[in-house]
Amino acid sequence: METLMSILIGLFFAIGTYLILTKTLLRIILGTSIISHGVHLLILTMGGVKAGGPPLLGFEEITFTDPIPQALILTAIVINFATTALFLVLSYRAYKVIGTDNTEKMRGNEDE
Amino acid sequence: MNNLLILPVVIPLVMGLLMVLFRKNITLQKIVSAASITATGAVAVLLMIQNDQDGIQTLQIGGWQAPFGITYAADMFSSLLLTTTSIVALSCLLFAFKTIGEERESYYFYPVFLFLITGVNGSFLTGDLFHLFVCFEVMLISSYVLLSLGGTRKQLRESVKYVLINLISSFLFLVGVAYIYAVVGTLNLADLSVKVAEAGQGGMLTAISLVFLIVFSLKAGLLLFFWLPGSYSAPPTAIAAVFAGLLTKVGMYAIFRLFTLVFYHEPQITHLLIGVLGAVTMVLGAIGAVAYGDIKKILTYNVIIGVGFIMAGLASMSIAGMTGSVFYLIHDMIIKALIFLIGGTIISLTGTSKLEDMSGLIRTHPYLGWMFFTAALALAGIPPLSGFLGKVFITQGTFEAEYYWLGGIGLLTSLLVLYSIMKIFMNAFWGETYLSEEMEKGSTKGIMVPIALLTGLAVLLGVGAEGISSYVNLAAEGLMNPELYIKAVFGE
Amino acid sequence: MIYTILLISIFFLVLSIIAAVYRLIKGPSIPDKVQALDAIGINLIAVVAIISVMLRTTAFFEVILLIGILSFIGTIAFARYLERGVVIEHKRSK
Amino acid sequence: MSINVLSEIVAVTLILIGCIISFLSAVGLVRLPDVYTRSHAASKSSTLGVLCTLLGTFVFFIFQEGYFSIKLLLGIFFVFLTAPVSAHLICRSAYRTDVELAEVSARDDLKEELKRLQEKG
Amino acid sequence: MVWLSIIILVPFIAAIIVPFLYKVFNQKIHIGWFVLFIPFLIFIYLLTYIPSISAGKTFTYLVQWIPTYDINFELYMDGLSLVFGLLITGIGSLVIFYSIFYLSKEREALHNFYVYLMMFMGAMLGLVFSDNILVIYVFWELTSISSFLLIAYWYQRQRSRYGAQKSMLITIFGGLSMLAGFIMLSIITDTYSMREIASQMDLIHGHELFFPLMILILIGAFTKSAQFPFSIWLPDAMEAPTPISAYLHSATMVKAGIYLVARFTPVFGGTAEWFWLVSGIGILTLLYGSINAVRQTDLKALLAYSTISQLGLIMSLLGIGSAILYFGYNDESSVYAIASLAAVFHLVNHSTFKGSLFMVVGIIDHETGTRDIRKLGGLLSFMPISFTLAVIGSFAMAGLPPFNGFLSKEMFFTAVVNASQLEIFNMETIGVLFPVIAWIASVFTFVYSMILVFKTFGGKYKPKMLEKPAHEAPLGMLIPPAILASLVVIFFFFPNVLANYLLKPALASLLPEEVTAVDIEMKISAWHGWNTELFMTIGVVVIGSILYILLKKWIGLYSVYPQSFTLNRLYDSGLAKMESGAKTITDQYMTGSLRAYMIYIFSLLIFVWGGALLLPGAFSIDVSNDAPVSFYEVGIMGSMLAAALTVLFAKSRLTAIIAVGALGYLVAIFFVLFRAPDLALTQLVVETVTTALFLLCFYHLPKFKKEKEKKGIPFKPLNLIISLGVGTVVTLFAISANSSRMFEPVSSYFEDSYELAGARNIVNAILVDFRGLDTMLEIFVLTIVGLGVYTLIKLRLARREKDEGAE
Amino acid sequence: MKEPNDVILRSVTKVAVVIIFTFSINLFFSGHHLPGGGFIGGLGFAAALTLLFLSYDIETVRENISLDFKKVAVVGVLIAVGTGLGSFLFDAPFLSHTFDYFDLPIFGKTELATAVLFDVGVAMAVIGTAVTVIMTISEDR
Repeated sequence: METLMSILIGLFFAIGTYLILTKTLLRIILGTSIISHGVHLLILTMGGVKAGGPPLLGFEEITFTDPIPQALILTAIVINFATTALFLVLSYRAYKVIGTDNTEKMRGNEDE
Repeated sequence: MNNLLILPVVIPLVMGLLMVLFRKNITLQKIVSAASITATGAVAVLLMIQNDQDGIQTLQIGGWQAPFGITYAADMFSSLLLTTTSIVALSCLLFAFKTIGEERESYYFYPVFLFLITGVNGSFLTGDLFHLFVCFEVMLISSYVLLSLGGTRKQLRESVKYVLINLISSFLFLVGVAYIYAVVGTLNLADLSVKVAEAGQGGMLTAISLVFLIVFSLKAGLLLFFWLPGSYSAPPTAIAAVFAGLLTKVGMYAIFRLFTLVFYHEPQITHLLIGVLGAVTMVLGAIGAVAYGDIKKILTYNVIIGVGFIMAGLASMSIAGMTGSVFYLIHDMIIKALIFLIGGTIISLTGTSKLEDMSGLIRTHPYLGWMFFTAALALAGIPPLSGFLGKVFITQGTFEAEYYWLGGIGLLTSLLVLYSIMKIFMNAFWGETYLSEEMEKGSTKGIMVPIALLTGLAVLLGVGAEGISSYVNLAAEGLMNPELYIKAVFGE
Repeated sequence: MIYTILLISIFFLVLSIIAAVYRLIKGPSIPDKVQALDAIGINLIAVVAIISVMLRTTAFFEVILLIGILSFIGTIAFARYLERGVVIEHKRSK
Repeated sequence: MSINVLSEIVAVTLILIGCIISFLSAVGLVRLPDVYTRSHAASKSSTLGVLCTLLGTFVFFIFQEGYFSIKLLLGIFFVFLTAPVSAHLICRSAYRTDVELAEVSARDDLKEELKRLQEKG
Repeated sequence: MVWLSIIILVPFIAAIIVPFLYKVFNQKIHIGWFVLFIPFLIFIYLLTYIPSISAGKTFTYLVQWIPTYDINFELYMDGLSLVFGLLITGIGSLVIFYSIFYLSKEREALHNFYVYLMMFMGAMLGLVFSDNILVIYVFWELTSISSFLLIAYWYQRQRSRYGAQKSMLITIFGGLSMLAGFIMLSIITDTYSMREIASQMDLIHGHELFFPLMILILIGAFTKSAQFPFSIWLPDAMEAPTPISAYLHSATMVKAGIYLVARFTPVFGGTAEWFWLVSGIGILTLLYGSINAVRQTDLKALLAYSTISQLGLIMSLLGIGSAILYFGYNDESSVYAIASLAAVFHLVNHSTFKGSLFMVVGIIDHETGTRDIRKLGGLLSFMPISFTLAVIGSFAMAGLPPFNGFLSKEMFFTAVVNASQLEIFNMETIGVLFPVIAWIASVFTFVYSMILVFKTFGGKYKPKMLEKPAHEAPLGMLIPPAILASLVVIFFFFPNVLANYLLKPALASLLPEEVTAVDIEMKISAWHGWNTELFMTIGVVVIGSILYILLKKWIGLYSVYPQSFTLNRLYDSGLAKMESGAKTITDQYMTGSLRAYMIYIFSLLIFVWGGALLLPGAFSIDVSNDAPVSFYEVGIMGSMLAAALTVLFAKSRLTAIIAVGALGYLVAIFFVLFRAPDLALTQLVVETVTTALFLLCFYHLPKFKKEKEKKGIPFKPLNLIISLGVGTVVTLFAISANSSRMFEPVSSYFEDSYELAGARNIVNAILVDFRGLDTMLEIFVLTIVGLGVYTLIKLRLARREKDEGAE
Repeated sequence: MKEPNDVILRSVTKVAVVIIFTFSINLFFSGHHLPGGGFIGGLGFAAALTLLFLSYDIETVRENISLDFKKVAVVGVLIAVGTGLGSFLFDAPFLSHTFDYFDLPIFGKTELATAVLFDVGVAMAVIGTAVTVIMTISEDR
């Protein structure tokens, strides 16, 4: 499972990277969001999967899946969400002000 | 247990939040923000004294023993950086009082500024890899907000790049965390150090250390500095100065922490790579610094050079190199903020950042001019100013490690630094005076205080280096002896 | 035996999800895709339910309810957007 | 046959039936010609499928674990409540965005009605 | 001995006080008068040391600066430093006296001038009296900086700034190189103390770094002393006010390099490398300077080149003298000591005659408004005193009796002749070049000395070309050069007084004790018989006079050498090329294009991470511990991949968003599969809210560019390679990390969370308790984002920016 | 074209919102022992508000709930930090939580933990931020 997941995650990274390398801001944001999924799954996978029941006490389970990665991912998800929100708004403000969503036209070499 | 450790994080955090609630009262915000940064500085000094007397201070947050909870640990290195951070932040804040403008003030400039400091302080203090990520994020998010605060074209344009690049680096950070957790199964830095030492830093662990190296390089601007010139020239001066003074330093701190505490077993791979990256950074930075006749560009490329040079000290992995790096790091924080403040002032006076369009300011602004001159010399490491000892010891370190090329590049770039910065001085301050004081676009009213404060410090740090030398020594020893840190974190 | 049946069930569900994903990719119209998303959501509810049974744990019941809620909200948001171009409206009198 | 085994069989059967219904609806989702017809498949039958599955799960846990889950019931209720609304909204938005009806459709009543209204107003 | 530290400190204190004095007194009195006291008193004070120093004593005094690192003002006075100290303060006093008349108190920014000057004087004193090499470096750079400021004293002039920048770049470059050498020395010897370093000579000689560090230190000395090819800064430094040229750029600062070489002679001397470098470069510089001086039309430039040449002379003498260290002391070798003696002697002589010459040139400049030889002429009748002074200075420079220059010149000839007979360091083969070159250089020296005197004072008076009518200078301006000129004469007649009291003690610092302990032939005498040296001198005078008379015939030869190959051009074009090249390089990669930056980042990532995987033991694959895989999981994975690919290939942004939403839901299912209910919940909510946000922002965002044309994402092979690369590295890393789990995770501790934290949900317990601080800062991040979004949308300075632009 | 009305949506929303609110509160409180907690509870709450925004319009909702959500977020974080600062009083390390069991009249044996207070802060911060973001964006034209 872990190996398979690793490959899946790698594919996510590849797809995300490809999107990031395009010029359109929206695609870039989508790319980051795919990579973020990859990252979260990676943390989870690296914590070892399916080693036991959910990390909730009080059920009959004796062994539990490693809870730390889950806690980490939770934090990471929230932070990514926050950053994405900001990035999204930033992009649309940038689009409104600069008048393009093409990052190649946001070089800024021309002096203002 | 020492609850003092959390204060540098909590004071600006709480005060900043309270200031959000009192949005309209700007005077109050000014007072509170200055007071809280001063308080943070006081705590940091207190920590330094405690470090001096009782060694490394730790706080197990929530009372959970390491490695289970989050540990805050302040060794001398951290405490020194904390103190410097407060000074730099205070100066930039004082500068901002006069220059930042009412709109930005009423749109949460001061709170977000404090939040930035929260993140920076947290990063310096934490002893937990993942918490470092969180603190980074606090810092980064605040920097995104500060960078885009005002939403001018240039700011937005550069913010987009800055945010994306940092977003990627955050992802990569998490990737690194995932890998290291898989292999070692812990996040506490001290625990990592113990376990890495126990397992022997084999190929996999070294490889993971390189993962982190890339991540932090991105933040520190070590070779991956492409985002830096743009984003440091976009925001208002006070913000750019605080960025220049603090942001890359946090990344550097992380590299130092990680490669002295955890991954120090294979210096011929990791540290050599750091040295190579540092050398390339210095060279590219120096090339960039001499290339342009634009104040902002010259200054930002100088930031990059500083990064490479400090890393050279780490690459040497010797006590002299560490001492030098600590000295230089402190110096760099102060001096970078200083030259950005003065550079910004020049730009606001003349209304342009092009060197060819300015001339002869020294007649109307002699104090500013001489302070810039002092800063310029300090920046280039001319004795007896603040950069000198750092330069000497870093060079000594690299020579001791027999990386002569590295030390040589460091010295040569410092010449180019001097060349580039003197270009500003000679063009902006010398020459015929065209602008009379009435024709100037801005004024220096009230902003000389922070500039003078930092300049004084730059001189003091050089001439009175003895005053902090014992602290710096302690910091360098701490960096070279990871077991001290480990012992402190795990208690007796 | 029970486990086998559950596996068969989940097999069907996965097939439906794949079908929905097909629809999501194929389209042809945007509402089709939204519908497919909705269908994926609904199917996921069933998947979670079966996994709960398989693992004999009640830990995921919250997830079941939440998927229901959120896929509803999501669908409405999409529908709104498609219809009006705006997700959240200002007062219409203005 | 104890109540335990019986309930288990009932539960699992319900689940299986639910899943098959879902599958059938998915077949509909793939095969039907336009968005309006597909919405029937997607909303009606898959709702039913989910309901069966959830009910099965509910039964399973009541008897096997003695766990009476309000959340499951609430979930069933919620899906029941909202699925038609979402389907309705999707179809409406589809119509409003001028998604073509399939050629096999008998006729478009709403169009005529709207045209009439427009002429009036 | 505490006074020794005070005399160094006093100038610095004065530098701080001067601006205040200026404010108070400038209306009434030239503040130079105040400043004058300082060097004068120090000079007197230093004179009192002569008896004890000449008795062979040395003095030390320790002032702590940074004792932690052994960087202290370890003051040390011996003969060498005393000679320099006297020069610095003596000439300093005269120069300040001169400057009082030279610089008008009404027009000039005197406070700047004297601040720089005091700074320089303090630094110079510190330099010669320090024993700690790092402190030497500190003062060394301070002299460079103050020289920079003094050269650009008239900062409005472009030429001044140019000269200042040039001198700064070159001297600081040398300083840095010297620092590198010093650091190597300190690593080898583990001390910063000059004397301790000298005592570990053998260690240094045997070290592999010996040669590089010697070169590095020599570069420092050569740049400061304007040795070839670093000499180019000195002529441009003549933009400084003339007192400064007299003081810094002929008498003191440029001699710092000489001082350094002298100081290091005991350390490096006696090796072939040192001998050849010092004497070779020195004699080359001598030739270069003297040849170039002849063609100059600016009097100060002429003097500058002459200074270069004279410095080369002293340098070569030091080099030759160092040979003695090879032999150790014996009767035969002691004859080479004469070279060292000549070096120190000429050092003093040069300061006297060159100082007076500069001052005379300053007078000419001051009184006629020009120093262009072509415009000058016939001043003899207007300025007889100046003429006398010029004659004394020039003839001393040319090496004619009865002036001190003759003595040292003769000794120089002796030294080179002796050197050509050396049988070490391959001197037996090419040593003969030494006297030849020396002789040629002397001829040129003679020629330019004559030019200096007779082209300006002789010939026809051309009043139309002068800015103001020539007349004799005020008395105050004549006194300092007169004093120097009288010294020139006095030294000729009583050389041995000087030799006994000053030169020999100074030699003691250069040469081994045995040499100076015995009273060897160190008598300097004007008449030493009809020997080679005297014939050489006569030859110089004869040939020189002929050349001077025929000057017009052969001066054209200079233009044969192409201008574009001169060192100055090299420097200028080098600097310009550096700037433009740097710009080209930087513009090449700093394109401002986000895509380019991302490509750099990802490329480096692939490179480093990929390289890391190649490390031994890094990559491993081990699937034995993997959890089992079910078919339905594979099915969901497939769906996820399909959804992700849909995002990639989506032609419309809505499709992309929907696919992202689907992907998010499927990821949530994976969280369920991996037993992470909390995560699944969070993922679901966050996904939905994110989708809602996307939709909200769509109102403001443009559609995909190609949406109308119904084309998908543009395909770029580079992008594909990079993205596949990133994916591959991440995967391989993940696989090997998974295969090399070394430790049990620490998480088993948390299984007691109910007892520890009263929570059954371990994840929640970790979030709010064990790692509560993470969560605290995480919601803090959220809040900042809330504020950030708010400010981004509400605060729009861009609009105003546009308005302002429109106005 | 005639404006579409939202009668169906609105009537369902009323019911749904109640369910979501209840569920969120449940998630919030069960978080200590079951999946859920402050963050999810808060976001659920925010989701319910979003639903309201979706089916009505901004002004209507704002008339009924006139809170400055930025301040809600800020106060939330302050509460969370406050629970941490409380430990200063007891000379315990920052953010030390404590819990105990009490017999309350109605609820029976109840666990009271400072962690719950922390969670309240989390929830408030989340709600505040989410709603602020959503509202600010939608107010922007």
